[in-house]
Amino acid sequence: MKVNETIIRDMYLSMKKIRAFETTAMNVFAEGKIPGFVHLYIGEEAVATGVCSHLRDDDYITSTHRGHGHIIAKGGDLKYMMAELFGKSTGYCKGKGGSMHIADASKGILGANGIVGAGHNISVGAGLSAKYRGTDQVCVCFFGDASTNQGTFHESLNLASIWKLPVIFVCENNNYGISMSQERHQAIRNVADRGAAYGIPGITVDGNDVFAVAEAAEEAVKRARSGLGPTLLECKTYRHRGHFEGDPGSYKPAEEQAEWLEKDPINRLVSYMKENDVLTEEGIRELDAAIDSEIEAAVKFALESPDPELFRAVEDIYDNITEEVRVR
Amino acid sequence: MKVNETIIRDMYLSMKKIRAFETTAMNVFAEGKIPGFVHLYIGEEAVATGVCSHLRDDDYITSTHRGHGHIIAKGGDLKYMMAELFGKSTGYCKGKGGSMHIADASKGILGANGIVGAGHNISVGAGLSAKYRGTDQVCVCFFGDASTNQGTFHESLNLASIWKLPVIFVCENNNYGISMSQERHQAIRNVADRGAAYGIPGITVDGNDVFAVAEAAEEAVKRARSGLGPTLLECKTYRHRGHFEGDPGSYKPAEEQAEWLEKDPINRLVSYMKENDVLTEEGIRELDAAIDSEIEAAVKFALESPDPELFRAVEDIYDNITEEVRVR
Amino acid sequence: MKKMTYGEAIREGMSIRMREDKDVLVFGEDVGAFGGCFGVTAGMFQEFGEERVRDTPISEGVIIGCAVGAAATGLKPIAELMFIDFLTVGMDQLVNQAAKMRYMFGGHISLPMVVRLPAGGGVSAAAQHSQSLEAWLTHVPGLKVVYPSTPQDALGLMLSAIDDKDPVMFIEHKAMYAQKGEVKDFVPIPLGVGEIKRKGSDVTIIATGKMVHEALAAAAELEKDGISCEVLDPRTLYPLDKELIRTSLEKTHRVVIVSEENKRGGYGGEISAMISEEYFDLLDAPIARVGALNTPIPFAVCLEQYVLPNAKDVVNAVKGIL
Amino acid sequence: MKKMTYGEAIREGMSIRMREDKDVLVFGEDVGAFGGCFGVTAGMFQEFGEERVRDTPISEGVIIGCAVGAAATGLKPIAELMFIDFLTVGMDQLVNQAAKMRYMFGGHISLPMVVRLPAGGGVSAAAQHSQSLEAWLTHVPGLKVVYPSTPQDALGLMLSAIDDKDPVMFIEHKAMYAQKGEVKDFVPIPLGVGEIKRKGSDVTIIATGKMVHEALAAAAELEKDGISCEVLDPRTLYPLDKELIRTSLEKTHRVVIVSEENKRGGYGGEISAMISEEYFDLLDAPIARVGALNTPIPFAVCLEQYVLPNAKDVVNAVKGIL
Ligand SMILES: Cc1ncc(C[n+]2csc(CCOP(=O)(O)OP(=O)(O)O)c2C)c(N)n1
Ligand SMILES: Cc1ncc(C[n+]2csc(CCOP(=O)(O)OP(=O)(O)O)c2C)c(N)n1
Ligand SMILES: [Mg+2]
Ligand SMILES: [Mg+2]
Repeated sequence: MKVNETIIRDMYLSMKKIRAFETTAMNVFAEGKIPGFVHLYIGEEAVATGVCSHLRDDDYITSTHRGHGHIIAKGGDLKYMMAELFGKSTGYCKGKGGSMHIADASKGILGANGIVGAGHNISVGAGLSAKYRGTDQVCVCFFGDASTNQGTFHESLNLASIWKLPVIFVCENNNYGISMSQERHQAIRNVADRGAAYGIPGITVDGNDVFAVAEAAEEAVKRARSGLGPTLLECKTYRHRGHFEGDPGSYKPAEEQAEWLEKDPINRLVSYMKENDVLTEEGIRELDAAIDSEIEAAVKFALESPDPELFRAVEDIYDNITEEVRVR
Repeated sequence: MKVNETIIRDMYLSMKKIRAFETTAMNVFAEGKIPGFVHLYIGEEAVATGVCSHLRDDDYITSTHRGHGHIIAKGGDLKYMMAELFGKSTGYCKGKGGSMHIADASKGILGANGIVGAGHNISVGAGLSAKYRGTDQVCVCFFGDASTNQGTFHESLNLASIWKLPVIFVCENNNYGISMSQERHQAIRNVADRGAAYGIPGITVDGNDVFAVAEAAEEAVKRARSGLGPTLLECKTYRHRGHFEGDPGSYKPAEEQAEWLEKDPINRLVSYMKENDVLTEEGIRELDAAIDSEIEAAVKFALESPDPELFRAVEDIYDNITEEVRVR
Repeated sequence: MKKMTYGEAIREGMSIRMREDKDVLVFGEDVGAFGGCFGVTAGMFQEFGEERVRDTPISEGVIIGCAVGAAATGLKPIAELMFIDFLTVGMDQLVNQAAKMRYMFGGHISLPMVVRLPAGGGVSAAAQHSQSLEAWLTHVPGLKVVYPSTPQDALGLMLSAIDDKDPVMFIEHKAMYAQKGEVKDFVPIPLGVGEIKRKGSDVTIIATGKMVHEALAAAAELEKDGISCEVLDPRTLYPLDKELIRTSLEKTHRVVIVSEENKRGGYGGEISAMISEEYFDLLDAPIARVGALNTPIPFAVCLEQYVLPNAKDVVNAVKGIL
Repeated sequence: MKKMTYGEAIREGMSIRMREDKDVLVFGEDVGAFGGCFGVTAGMFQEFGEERVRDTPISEGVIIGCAVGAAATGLKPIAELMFIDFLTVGMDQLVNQAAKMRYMFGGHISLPMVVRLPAGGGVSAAAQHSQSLEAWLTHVPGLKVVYPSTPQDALGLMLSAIDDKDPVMFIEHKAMYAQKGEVKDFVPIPLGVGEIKRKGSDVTIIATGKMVHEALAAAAELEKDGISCEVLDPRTLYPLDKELIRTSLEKTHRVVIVSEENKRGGYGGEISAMISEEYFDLLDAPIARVGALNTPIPFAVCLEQYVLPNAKDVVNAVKGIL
């Protein structure tokens, strides 16, 4: 694939921003500063980055419990994300959603989702909407390998296929659903093989090669925009951490882990950039420094933001009804 | 396939019994004698018959809203079936179930089912049970083409596949889910192609050729009994009537109907029997007469049976709790 | 003024908005050329075309989920389930997605969608096709739930349901589709506003859906004994018109609640609990509830009639608290 | 006598029966070597092996449906859902199949199965992982529903749940897994038998699940003001120990019902409606309910604590009806 330097630089920025955000989330979680569950995207950055490199602001995405990476790649604001992780009033969801429910309608981000498989359905609705309104918007549906055993996967791909909807189903195959490896949760090697069951293309790529992902996504997005219908795009990747923070991930064999650390998508991109003179060490350091200060600012913003006022709890349930408050 | 004469005779008996039962059900429904919904199996008799010809009494089946044929082929008693259609106390379900909920545990019949796709799941449980208990029983799951778009289909085939359960998934592809033709409800020609998504064999046969069905079923049952796991067996067939009685079926093109009437599975078997001297006209007439009197007896039994006593309504909800009756 | 069936009124409500607003579309199983399992969408395919009246595969999960995604991105979808019983297959999309998205996302998203839900018994459809599941829906913050009892209400409430910015569960009683009634007004009936279907002074009967008619029959019967019943139809289960209930109780001090649900855990119980919590001092007698027996709905006609509540049960309940 | 956590007691209940009865097996997501999302099945894979402690794919529908088929054919399966919230994905198998099969089939089939359902809030798991959905389940004829509040009850009720011939919904509060308590008896606690967790004479507090502890805390607090509360824990939501409630009401004539559910449409309302219908004459005051606010469960700690009910709310409710 021919990619120009600006694009490569943007890809690096996106991937590194995700990595930095997630590393920070990991640390503040370990310090007990953020409550609830946190699922990190470390190791999978090339997928969201490669795919989103072909999306416009008005395109849609649906995301998962492991959603930070998708949201950053689609243009989410780190400040509001971080504040949401901290449960602050300034967060994307005013502290009501937390890590698993970040959304940003203005960027087409239809929400992270705590229900495995729920995004599949929603993406079909967004696809229908785009097609019905006659725009050439597309919707990318991100999901994990293990989610492809939910009925929602099946129903969604079938409906998107017969209605030829502009949806790109992107499977992040990190080989696990919590502790269950792919070879235990399904009897096929490539999730992409399921495309045939719906008469749609199924493509498998190296999900740690951001160029490979971007190239396949370009094709799929083009197909979708031109009315040819959905594609199932499988990106093989790996999560470096446990399923959620707190899970030591002992079901992952040491060898396997080592092998995949070797294939770290960011290191690979850095090597490429150096070999091809896209960025110098110096240039990279500059970008990294910019990212670091953005993250630092985000944490500061989150820390300094106020907790939500209690009575806000009964707002935002309905458009025009506020529930009764508690008198305590 | 080599099939001996007794088997052919039994197949004819089964198919003809189904046809006769359904024709009678059609008539009594038209006369307003049975309430509710009735979905007839006319035209599809070869499927249940061919498949069940390889089942033992202790094997299981799960069935659908269009279940009469499966139940008869698996050895259900016409008297109790007919009484159930009439909502009588002597019916299989004491009048509580009706056409869509007939079951006979003693024959391994785990129930017709009013929920499209529900049998898929249940068959997996029966398969697990057989395997876990170390028997060589199998479970046949009958279902329609349109049901293969339900999430339950997907989840069930996946689970049966990874656990290598002795389940035979038999799709009765009659080309319609109510008014929606297969080419409109899925973008593939053969449902059997979905087997690949679960790493299991997917086979398509002429569902109006009872020998073809039986041969494919034999293979699948053998696989299942010997621990090799599930098979997806698609039988292409056609329903002669509307979706339920009362539906004129005007979405079915006249040509298509004519074509399939030509392929009537019973006529085809009769021709085969005559050509191969399995049964004479005379012999067939004798069998038909026996069936007719069995059906007649069943209707008489149903008509003469008492309605359920009202207080029975609050029984059979729990093993050990009877709900409060109504004082009216 | 026009005579219309309940089914026609629902269709007319949808059609009025579809004529005005291109963002409104309908989808579900066999709703297209076939006209829907109960004929409610008959003719709409011909009027609005296949893009706006769409047949779906048998996949209730994605039917509802697709409505969620479409509503989140600018459309006003109306999804039809063939039977409310099939909600069981699409509860996640409704409960964990549609109902919660506005809240989880901090109010930054609206889901203007309607889900049509043919409910209730009385047609020998047996246990899996006869349920009344309004209690599940009213329990879920984020959903609005309506249940019209007449063609006029069906039409007016459908207009409001489509206009609303929240997911509205539109429960229809399948045994009422052919029931005719006068339709005078072709304007929205606001959600949360109930109606007095009959004025009275001795006992308040709160009834929903088809039970409104059983309650009216009971009231007519009771009048013969000199008992004057006021029959209230909340029309919207949530938001609930509590004011209407309070005002009536101030007069009657006695209340019977009638719904077709299995009595245990039904929404009738919620109304009862609300009354005994907030209006206890208005009560002169126990709050009686009339509902279906706590059984799955049986097939045989005699059993089903025994299990489902009717006017006689309402009469008995009223007499029981006098 | 032994100290055990709530989670350990559940495990012990399952293990006791699995040691005795080969027909009992467990399956669910990550229940195997991983030991379950909350560690409840930890060690069971090692003790009972992979045939009896089975990891499933993420397919809640077929997890429950598979239990139905297995139970119908001779096994006694225990299915674990990781969170009760995922019931939304498997409601059909539970409600239209498990609950109704015995009835639809005329009593000719039994479904001895248990579904384990980690419920409740308090761990910042937000709207899709914190629900209390007991009201849906208790509304469905054919299901039995238990909700233990202590390790002792958890163990005894698990034994009964496994022994039962009907589908038993075993609700567990996820924030109680690590809570320790004495376990004296290793025998079944019969379904339908509640327990007085604290004796008192002025007000009856009926509380379920984790709310039993909030009720006890409130009772201790109220004692300081000279108010004597009797705290009842039904333990089984259906069948419900009505006798226990009546006996207590005969003494106190006042009742507060506490459950963690969204108050609107919660099972607390059903208990209230039952009381005002059947024991109205025993009442000297309105029936008060304490529940979660009618909102999805929010993420931020302060918001979640505001939305969920606690001892303070129980104190206020009791004072409100005195
Ligand atoms: C319906 C549902 N079932 C189960 C879960 C619990 N759960 C959360 S993430 C997860 C594993 C998902 O695996 P995969 O789809 O491969 O995504 P990954 O975590 O690997 O990114 C599970 C079982 C859930 N959130 N929703
Ligand atoms: C979950 C669910 N959705 C919808 C229906 C209504 N329904 C009953 S049968 C049917 C069509 C089934 O088509 P198919 O599976 O091909 O079986 P066939 O009727 O052709 O035998 C539909 C939509 C149902 N009973 N259950
Ligand atoms: Mg994964
Ligand atoms: Mg079909």
